[in-house]
Amino acid sequence: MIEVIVFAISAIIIVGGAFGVVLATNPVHSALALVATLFGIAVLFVAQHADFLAAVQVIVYAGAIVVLFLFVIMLLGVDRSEDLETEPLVGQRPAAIIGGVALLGVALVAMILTHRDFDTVATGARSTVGKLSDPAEENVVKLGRVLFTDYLFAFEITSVLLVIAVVGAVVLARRATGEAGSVDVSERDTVELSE
Amino acid sequence: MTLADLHVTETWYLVLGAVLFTIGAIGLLVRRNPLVMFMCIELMLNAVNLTFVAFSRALDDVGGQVIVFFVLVVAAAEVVVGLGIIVALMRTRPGATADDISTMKG
Amino acid sequence: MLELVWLIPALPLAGFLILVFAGRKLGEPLAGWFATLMCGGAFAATVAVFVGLLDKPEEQRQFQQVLFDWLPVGGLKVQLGFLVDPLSVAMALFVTGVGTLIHLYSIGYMHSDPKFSKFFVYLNLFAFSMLMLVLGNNLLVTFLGWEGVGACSYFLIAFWFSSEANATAGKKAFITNRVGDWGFMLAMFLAFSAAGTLTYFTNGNNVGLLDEGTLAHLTAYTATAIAGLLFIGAVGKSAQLPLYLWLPDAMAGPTPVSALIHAATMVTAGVYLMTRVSPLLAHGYTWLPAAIAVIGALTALFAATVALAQNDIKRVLAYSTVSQLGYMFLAIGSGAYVAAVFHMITHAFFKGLLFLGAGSVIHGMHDEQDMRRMGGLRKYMPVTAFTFILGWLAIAGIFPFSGFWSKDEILISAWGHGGSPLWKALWFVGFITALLTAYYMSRQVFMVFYGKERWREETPADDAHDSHLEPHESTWTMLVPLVVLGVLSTVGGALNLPFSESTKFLQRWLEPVVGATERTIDVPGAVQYAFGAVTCLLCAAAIVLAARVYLQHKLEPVEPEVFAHAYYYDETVSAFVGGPGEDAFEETAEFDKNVVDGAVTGVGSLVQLGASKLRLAQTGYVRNYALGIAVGAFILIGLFLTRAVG
Amino acid sequence: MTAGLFGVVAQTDAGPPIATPHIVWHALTPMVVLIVGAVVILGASAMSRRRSLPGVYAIATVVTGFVAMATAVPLWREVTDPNRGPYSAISGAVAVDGFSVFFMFVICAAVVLAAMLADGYLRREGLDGAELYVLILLSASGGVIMASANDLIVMFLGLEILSIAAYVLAAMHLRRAQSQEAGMKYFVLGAFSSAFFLYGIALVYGSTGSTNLTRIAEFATPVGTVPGTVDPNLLSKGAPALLLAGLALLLVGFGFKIAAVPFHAWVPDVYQGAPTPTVAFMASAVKAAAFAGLLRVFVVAFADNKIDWQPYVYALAVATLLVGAVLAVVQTDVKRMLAYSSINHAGFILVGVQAASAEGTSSALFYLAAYTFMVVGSFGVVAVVSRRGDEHTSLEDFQGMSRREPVLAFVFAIFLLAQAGVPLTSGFFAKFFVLEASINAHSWPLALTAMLSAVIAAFLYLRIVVSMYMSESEEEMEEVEASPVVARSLRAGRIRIPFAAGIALAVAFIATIGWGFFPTGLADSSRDAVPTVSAPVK
Amino acid sequence: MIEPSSHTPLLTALIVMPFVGAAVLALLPRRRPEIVRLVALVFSVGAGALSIAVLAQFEKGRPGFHLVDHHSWIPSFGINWTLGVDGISLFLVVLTGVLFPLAILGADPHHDSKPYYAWLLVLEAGCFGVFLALDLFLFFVFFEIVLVPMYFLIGQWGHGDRTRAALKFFLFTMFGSAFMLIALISTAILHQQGTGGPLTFDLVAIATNPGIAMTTQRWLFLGFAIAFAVKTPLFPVHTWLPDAHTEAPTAGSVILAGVMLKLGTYGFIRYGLFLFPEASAYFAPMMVTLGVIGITYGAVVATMQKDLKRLVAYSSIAHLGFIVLGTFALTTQGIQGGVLQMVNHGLSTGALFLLVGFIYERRHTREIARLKGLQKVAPIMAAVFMLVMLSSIGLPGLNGFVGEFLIMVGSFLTRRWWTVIAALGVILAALYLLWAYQRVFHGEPDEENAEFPEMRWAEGLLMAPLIGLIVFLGVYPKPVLERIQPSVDALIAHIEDPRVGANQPGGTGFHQPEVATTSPSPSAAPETER
Repeated sequence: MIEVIVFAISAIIIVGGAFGVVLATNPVHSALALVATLFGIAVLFVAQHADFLAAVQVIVYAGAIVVLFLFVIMLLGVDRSEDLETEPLVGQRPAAIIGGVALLGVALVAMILTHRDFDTVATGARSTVGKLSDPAEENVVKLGRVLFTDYLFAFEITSVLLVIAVVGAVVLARRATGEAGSVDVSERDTVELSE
Repeated sequence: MTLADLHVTETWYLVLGAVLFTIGAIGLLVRRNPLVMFMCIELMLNAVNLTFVAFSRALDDVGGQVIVFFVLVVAAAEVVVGLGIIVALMRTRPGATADDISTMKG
Repeated sequence: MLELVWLIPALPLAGFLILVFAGRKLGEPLAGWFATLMCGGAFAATVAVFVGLLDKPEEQRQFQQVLFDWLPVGGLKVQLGFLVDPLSVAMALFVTGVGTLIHLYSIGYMHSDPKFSKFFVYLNLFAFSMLMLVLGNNLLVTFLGWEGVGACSYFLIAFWFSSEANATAGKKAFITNRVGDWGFMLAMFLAFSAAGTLTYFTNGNNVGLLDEGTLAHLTAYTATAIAGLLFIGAVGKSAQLPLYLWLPDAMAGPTPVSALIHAATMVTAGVYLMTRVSPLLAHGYTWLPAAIAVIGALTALFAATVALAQNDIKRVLAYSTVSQLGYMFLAIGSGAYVAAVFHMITHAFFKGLLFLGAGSVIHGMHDEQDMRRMGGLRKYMPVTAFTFILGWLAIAGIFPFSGFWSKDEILISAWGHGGSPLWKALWFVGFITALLTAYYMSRQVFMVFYGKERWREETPADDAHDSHLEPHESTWTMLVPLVVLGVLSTVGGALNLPFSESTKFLQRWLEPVVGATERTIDVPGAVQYAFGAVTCLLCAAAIVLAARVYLQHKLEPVEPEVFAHAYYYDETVSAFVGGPGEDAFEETAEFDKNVVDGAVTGVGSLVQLGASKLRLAQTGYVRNYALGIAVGAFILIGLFLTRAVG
Repeated sequence: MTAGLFGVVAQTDAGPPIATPHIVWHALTPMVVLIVGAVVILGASAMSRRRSLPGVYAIATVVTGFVAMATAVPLWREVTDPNRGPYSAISGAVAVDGFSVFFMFVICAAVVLAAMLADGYLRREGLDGAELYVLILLSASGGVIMASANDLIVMFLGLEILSIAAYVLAAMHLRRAQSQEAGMKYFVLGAFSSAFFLYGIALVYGSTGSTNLTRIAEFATPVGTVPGTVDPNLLSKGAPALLLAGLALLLVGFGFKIAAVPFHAWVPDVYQGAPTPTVAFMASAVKAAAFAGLLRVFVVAFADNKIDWQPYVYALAVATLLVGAVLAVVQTDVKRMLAYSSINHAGFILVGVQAASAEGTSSALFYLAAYTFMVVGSFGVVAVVSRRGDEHTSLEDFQGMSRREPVLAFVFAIFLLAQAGVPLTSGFFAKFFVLEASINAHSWPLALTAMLSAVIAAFLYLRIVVSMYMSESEEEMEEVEASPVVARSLRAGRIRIPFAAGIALAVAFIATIGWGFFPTGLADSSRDAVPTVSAPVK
Repeated sequence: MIEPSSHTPLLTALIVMPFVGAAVLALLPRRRPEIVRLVALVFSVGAGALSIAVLAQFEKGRPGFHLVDHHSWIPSFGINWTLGVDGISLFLVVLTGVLFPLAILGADPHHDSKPYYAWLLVLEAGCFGVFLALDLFLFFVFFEIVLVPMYFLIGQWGHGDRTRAALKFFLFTMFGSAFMLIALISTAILHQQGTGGPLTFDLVAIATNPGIAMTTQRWLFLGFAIAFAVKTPLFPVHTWLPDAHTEAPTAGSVILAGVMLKLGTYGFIRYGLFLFPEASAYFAPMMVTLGVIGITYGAVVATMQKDLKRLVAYSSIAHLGFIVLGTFALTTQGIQGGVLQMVNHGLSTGALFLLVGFIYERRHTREIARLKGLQKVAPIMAAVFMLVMLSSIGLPGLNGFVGEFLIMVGSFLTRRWWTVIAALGVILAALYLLWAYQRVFHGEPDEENAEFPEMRWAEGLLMAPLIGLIVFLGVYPKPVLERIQPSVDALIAHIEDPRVGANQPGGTGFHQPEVATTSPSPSAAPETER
């Protein structure tokens, strides 16, 4: 009962925020709407016993990524409103909406079919890497255990991803210099990463 | 049927996730500001996160929640690089929209 | 002696090869003498073979000599071999004989021609080919000669190729002949497919097509088909309706060529061939000989009427040749093979003579061929005139010249064929033709050798050219052949005098070959004599008539345009070939370019077009691309879901 | 060592100690070498104040690539040894089998060649710095991860490592607007498709309960063949719709990376705009890695569901073959032509994938290995010819090259003919093996379509050859022959081929021709490299 | 069926020799065209000598493959380097060996001689390979590889619209090969599945024990047939040929007509009749019809051509129609005639193209309308042209006739009415060639042609071997025929073998021969009177 209400409210916030992102003419408004959605999702994480994730969601997404967005918007001064009345690409918008709705449609059909055939949408094997509902352990501990056992390799290689992000940002943010000669490391514009 | 009879099953979350994913996808298709387009991608990734967590609970499996971490990291890395590309782009062509960068075609 | 047969064609071949490489070095007149020598050698060899054959009893007068296997392929075993029998020897004799004379004649006629030696190259090659045709022991060797003489004919007609007309005439001859060859080839295919052999008579392992044993197993249908197809070949080569077209044009060649190839020898190859395969004719349905006879008779009449109105000295002779060849086919159709061969031989004599005489006239008149500009020439070239007159009397069927005997025999055999009234009608056609022949030949003689010297009546404009035109008699090398042929034309009838069996030398000689197929004529001797006499008298009357018209100018000449234009047949065919025919070819070529190749290019353009449309989807807008991905995802999910349970 | 490290962590925690999985280091060495090499180069470039010696980073990258390959050799021996065989490591996240090792070689080879091409290119364009090499190496490590991933999440991460680095690589030439455009397009579309891919993983996870491919395969195996680990009733009814949708979405993600139609639209624009050496890398290593993932997931893990996905891979293959070939016909930019041709090649490899058999997989492996050298060679020539600014890539820029640069023109012609599938080049055998597999799977119409598309594509290759060899008129050619002055002046405008690029082209050339004559070694290797699903965990 | 390798790998040497020559050329300095030419000549003559050696070593009267050279190439796919020669390929090999040196001598590339000769040598190696290969895969490799050198030869040293012609040639042929490759792989795989043995591409192994259903064989045959039809070329896929011929340099035309067109007809025999006997018999009516269409259609279109080379090109279509007719007559005469005619056509059309090349060298035009009266100024060339032309027309005593006659004799046995039409081609051949000859050589030379130089000694020497062979084969073809015969008889026996082929080769209706023809020693078997 409570969960229904929570779900309903969160869903409204999430969807509303999502529409906000898409429909706001000013990118700053879009970013703020995104925050709303992210918060709504965090709430639903909590509702599904993913407390730690909810916290990370708020901190990393709302706290870092959206801030980064806003930072770039300000940096580039692109906070001008976008004219959403016109669509320069003929047919793009109706096609996008039809295509999107169709995509949603097939996704729903898939769920309905699965539900019809199997009485559940989650047909998978249960608790392959660890029981979520095991009361003996904290959620964080469970996550930590799985992260360092079953997903150890994945965890390790995320570091490569981050290195790439750093190098990539460095490369891209560097000013295009003259025809020849390399740019000194000290002169590089760097973008701070909030990790 | 009362509200009390209703149970929030994973299907609800899945449907919500699908809706969110769709909105994100449509957003990317209709918006011209590259930054907003990136936000739409974030919406899609969050929709997937929601789906993972929902499955995680339905399957009683920790794995689904752990995956969300990785998605977060990927999202962060993507945003960094994506914004880097936009910054580089906007420097030479301030105020460019996604439709403006279309010199190569055919 | 018989083993010498290979020498007969080998000598001209050697002559040809030597002249090809050394002809120019030998030069004039040595090359001509050499060629003549080779042809004369062939004649000598033929005589030797003839003597050898005479030595044998009649029933053994057949000898085959195989040089090597030519086309040994599976069941097909074609040898390069010679067949010596009375027929082939008879042919070879007059081919080499007349050939030698014409070689000799050519030495004079081709005097000072820049391509003197080349002419003899061709002549020797022709002699070789003709002898292969005659002596071949199977259809394919005959065909080798058959095509060879065709090619030589082409070379020689187009000998003075600088003039387009000559070149065209040569081409026309070759191609028209090829139409006939088509039939010849099909006949060979059919013979092989039906009997498994192309050889005439059994020889070692090779079964003979014409042997009774083989024939007995052939259906009448097949035999008729083979013979009929061969007849198509004969029609082409012997210039019968409807393929005679090339022969009048072939007069573009040097006159000795006309004499040798287009009168005496090559054109009679068809008659030889039909005689050779007479067993097939006899074995087949009877409508085929009748058809042959009809075509022969019609050709004879047709050509004779056309000859009435020709003014070119050689064209008259050409149509006359066509007409006489028609006679021979009438004989073939009537089953009178001996008569056909007889007429062939006498015709070779007198027509060769007439052509050579005409050549002498042309030579003496400095290449003038129009009879309207001749006249009274007998004073200037007496030998030519005299011999020409002998030939004239022979062809006109005047007793006792050779033509009388042979022509008479043909007419008798048509009359006496019996059966349907058709044969009587054919006889009548032949009879009328005989009268016409006497008439137009007289016309020619009178126009050329008698009357006013019209060549003096030149327009002043031509004075410069004609002032020194003085007809002159030819050199002795040209006259000797004339004389010899004149004699032969006169006495040639002695070969086969109808008085008694013992005087029918030719018939007796050919007995082993055609005896079984020759039709016996049951016309009483008295009737035969009567016919001969009447024909001869009426021919004489025709001559008189001609004299009234062309000598005494008492009567208006009847030379309708339709005759002069040969019933417009040639024009019609030419117009068709040059008009709709060429158009159709052109259309086909256009079809190839536009439709067939166009389809190919079309596919290419289609790909290009598709690409140019498809590339519009590649707009350059990243949002369009993303839409593509989204739609693709939708489609893929949709497709995958079709496999969902239920 | 690692175990000890994690052990320390565990002790400080309240919960029970975490039993970290054994890490089979030697199986990871090639990947680690690539990453370490990248980090070392990055560090060195950051430390050095002065401009480094020319080519030092390129040399370092090449050395790194070779070391990685060298360390892969014993690994190859191990996994192809019938007594030892393939296995999966680190909690089953990594598959150590011939398949992954094969791709290590292919990707490292691409790295080495691309680095050699990049050296001269970067100097010419005034871009010299270490970052490109670092990114190539890191991207390659992502590719290796993808190829050896036995877990969808690992595969996703590998894909992202590979891709994000590639986005940066595409946008690297900052002075070129086209390069930025390429980076932008690549990034937006890449991220978009990644989201689909991820969604697909989520659905597969929900439908099977795991992201581990081994477990997924066990789950997907119909009841009766392998003792089911889950409720047998579930699968007796067939694949759940959500699993199918997930598969479809995975296919979207892979389809994007391998440039399958209709997910191909980025390819021409990116290939045209991106710096040419990085295009060479993308067309070879990135494509190879993406195919590795596709093969591993579909052909291996979902082998028993092949009736579910085969028809749609079939459809993708047909569309890819035809669109790639047809659109290439009307292009005028050589890089764009090669881009479309790479789409066509992707279609060919999809034909091998579609066969869903060991033969199909091995043929795809052969194709990828052979194609790597062909395409690196082709783009290498373009990189050399494109001149300063990377601008001269239109067809006209190649006109008369046979006279100015006979050797380069000949080499390029061979690469092009190899791509067209002319015998006695590796490209022919690549096509042959793929067709063989396809026909063995009774997909005759597909095989025929592939060949017909090859005919259309041949037009494109020949157009370039025409431009190089046959553009001058007859008279011009004779003139040049006759007059040494003209010939000399023509030769004056010669292109300078950088040393390293020359070596790279030579290597690619030798490989292309060599495998064209003697494909046995590579064919056997690709056959040995066919992965199996149930590898024991080590 | 495959005998062990012979002691000397003569056939391998035959292929390797020109290839090595090309490699050597590539290493020579490009500034020395005369050395380049010499080296090219040495290697092509060497290959020619080797081909003569093959002829000398060939054991007369033994069917099957001689001088077999067998090495493993790609063992895992059952692909082998298997070479062998039998009566059917023997003279094509010799023809190739003879024609290449002549083509190299007969025309000057004018520019870039080094790559020109190198490509020619590569082409020679490829042509040898096609004729010698006894492995489906190997065959295909060579069949395809010859495209490349020819493409470059046309495109780089050709005339006029050469680029387009080269492209058309390449794509057209590749289009056909696409079908063949699919069919070829399918054959091997189905053979493997049908017999349960290992995968093999061995021609003899597959042909003698196909293990493939008859209906499937028909489809496979069609796949091969499309490739061969394009290469031959047959109507309606012939349109690449006139373009390629016209724009190709002289040597290219000579080789294209002389050797490369035979790849198609040879393929029909080796990979049509031998590999799929039943299907060949099944499709024989179609193939024969196409052949006959080619004969008449090619001739008609040739007649109206304004370009001398184009005319000869269309005449090739007609001639190759004859070869197809003979091949699919499925009789010993037809096939032997077909094989012989391949050689004949190579000689006569090769010679014709050389002659047209000589004319082009002098006048820089091939347009018939611009040539006139050449016989007057160049009688020797005219005579040579005439002889070659007569061979092409099919005059008895020259080689062309022997082939055509055998073909039609053979085809008449099984395809009577087709042959009747085909024989019309003989008339048409005379028409278009004589007309062309008349326009070019007859008449009075106009100003442009008055200075036309006579044939040079070198050119004459070049033509001499061709002319010698033209005459020799016309007069005494027995040495050739008796080497072809055992192989063809074996082929016929193979077709009639109920285990692999049709019971009756011509048994699809129509006319059965009234007399048995395929047995080695037939007699004039009696025809039953009805």
